[in-house]
Amino acid sequence: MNPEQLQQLLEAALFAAPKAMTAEQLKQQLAPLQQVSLKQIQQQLQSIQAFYQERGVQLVKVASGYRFQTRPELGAALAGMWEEKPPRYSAALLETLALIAYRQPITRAEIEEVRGVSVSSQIMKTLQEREWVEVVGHKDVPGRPQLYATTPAFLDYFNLSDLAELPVIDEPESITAETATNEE
Amino acid sequence: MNPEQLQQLLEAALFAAPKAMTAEQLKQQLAPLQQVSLKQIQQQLQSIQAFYQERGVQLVKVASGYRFQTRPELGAALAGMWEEKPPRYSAALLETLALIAYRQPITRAEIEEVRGVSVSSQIMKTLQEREWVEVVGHKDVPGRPQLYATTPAFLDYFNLSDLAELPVIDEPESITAETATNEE
Amino acid sequence: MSVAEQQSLPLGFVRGEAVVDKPEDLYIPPDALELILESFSGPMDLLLYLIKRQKLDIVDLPILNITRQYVEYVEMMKELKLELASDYLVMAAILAEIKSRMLLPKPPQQDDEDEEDPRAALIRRLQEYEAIRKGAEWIEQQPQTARDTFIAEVESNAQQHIEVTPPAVELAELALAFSRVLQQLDLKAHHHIQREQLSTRERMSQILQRVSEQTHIRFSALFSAEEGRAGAVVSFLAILELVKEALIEVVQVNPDSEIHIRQRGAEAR
Repeated sequence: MNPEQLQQLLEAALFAAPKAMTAEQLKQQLAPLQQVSLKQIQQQLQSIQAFYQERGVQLVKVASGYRFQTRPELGAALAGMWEEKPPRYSAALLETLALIAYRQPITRAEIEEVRGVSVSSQIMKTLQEREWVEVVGHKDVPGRPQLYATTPAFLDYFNLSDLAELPVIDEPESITAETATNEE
Repeated sequence: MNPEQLQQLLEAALFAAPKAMTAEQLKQQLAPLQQVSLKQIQQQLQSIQAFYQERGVQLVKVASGYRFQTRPELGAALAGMWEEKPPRYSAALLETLALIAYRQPITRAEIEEVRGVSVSSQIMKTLQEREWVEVVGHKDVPGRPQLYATTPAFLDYFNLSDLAELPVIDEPESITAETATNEE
Repeated sequence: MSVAEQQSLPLGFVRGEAVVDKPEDLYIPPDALELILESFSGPMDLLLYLIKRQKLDIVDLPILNITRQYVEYVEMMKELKLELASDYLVMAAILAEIKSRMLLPKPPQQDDEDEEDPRAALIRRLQEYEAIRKGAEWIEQQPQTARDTFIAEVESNAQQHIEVTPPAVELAELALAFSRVLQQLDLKAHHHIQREQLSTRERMSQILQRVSEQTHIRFSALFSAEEGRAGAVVSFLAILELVKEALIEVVQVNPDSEIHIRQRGAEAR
């Protein structure tokens, strides 16, 4: 299999796949790739990424693998193709999600402590139904409350490949005299 | 909107659309194309077609419009992505197969009598499709029911040279005594 | 980062969008309160807004003013019977507690380190909350699936090539299945499986198979020399068993002619 054929097959597979695929999965599931090294596959994936850089679709790497998707800046123009409007999420939901993402594993009580407000069951239900958040265990304190963490599906949805891509937000200085007066 | 932007948007739309789209539908559903002539759209669609000529996916025109699809010759190589790990056979199927193996030739009614439940047609179909079981004749009773037996393929699969190699199943003592005199 | 942030501090998110229209002073028309409160995600959000709005140094928090403002909000909420009120009341209580502790003369302390500024805990909470709110804003601005990016869906003819791998079965599983069947049985008689019987039953299947294909088979063709005496016995037992079960017929046209066997009722079809 020459590099051109390899690239053709990988490209077709990534376009046709019903979900994101890692290099390992591609090697495993495509019979002709059995003899191809993982390194060669990764090299071709990078070539494909470069090839599509300026196209209407791009090859991106998210948490669960590589997938082809449309350029983010075309989102608004493409929205007309679907009757349903994309979901919008409330500030309360996003703050809860951010807390779980940054402070995982975390209990509901701990979320409430930071947000100063009781966490609605609806929000936790939505986060779990979307499969962005899951229960990963129980905290060893009285009542053994559930511990929540984010899932790869969360990263995929927000186009992240790793939790480490979340920016550092701990800025202890942010509410001091200087910054407070500099605001506005 | 310059030709490059137009091509980008059309390409993104065709990749994102769940079904084939005509040039008219594209013009209608993509707000930024309102000012673009159908002819310009068609020209760009042709450019896209040419661009993807040698790629892993191609833009083809089918009855209901344009759509991207993987190169036809890659179909066999891609099939592995949809192949699922085979499920396990049900206890009902295994028991039916065991009865046919140990008690052949046997009718469906006889299998049902022993198992105390009706044998689903699906099970008999699966066993015959797998070529482990075949109809070897008809019993001369009203209705002339089919008689089932195992095949040489069945023996091959289980690495048996003949049925006598099937494991001997220990019977409860009550009946062993009765048949003991017949033993070798 | 966002445009809204550069212009002025957003009041909060409404449906994910920063709201810049914030009340100019503490007076909020009662009919607008519900809408404005909806744009705060909770008491921490409101408190942070009040602090930022007054360009206050949180370290030198004028708790009295903030508390007064806060309590006014809470009063309005109570009037409007807003269900949100309870969480805000908790915050008002915290503020009031801090205020009272600040006003009271400090009891003489043996160890100064034990006495924490009552505002410090609140400041820490506000800082942590603000950090998380930044995180939430950042996440919200990431390209979202089905809003900003759409996953490519491409047709493929691969489905036509899918080969279904049938499940694997172990011989032991089969034997186990049979012993299960036997256990289910009302154990009365003659269910014993012997090697000899099995060979006979296999031969029965083979003979049936042959007669179904050929209709008539010469009796002698059912025996083969290579199998020896044991083989002949098995074949003979199988034929007898098949005759007994009325599955085949043995026919002989006249006493000298070759014996044939045929499927029972074959002529009926």
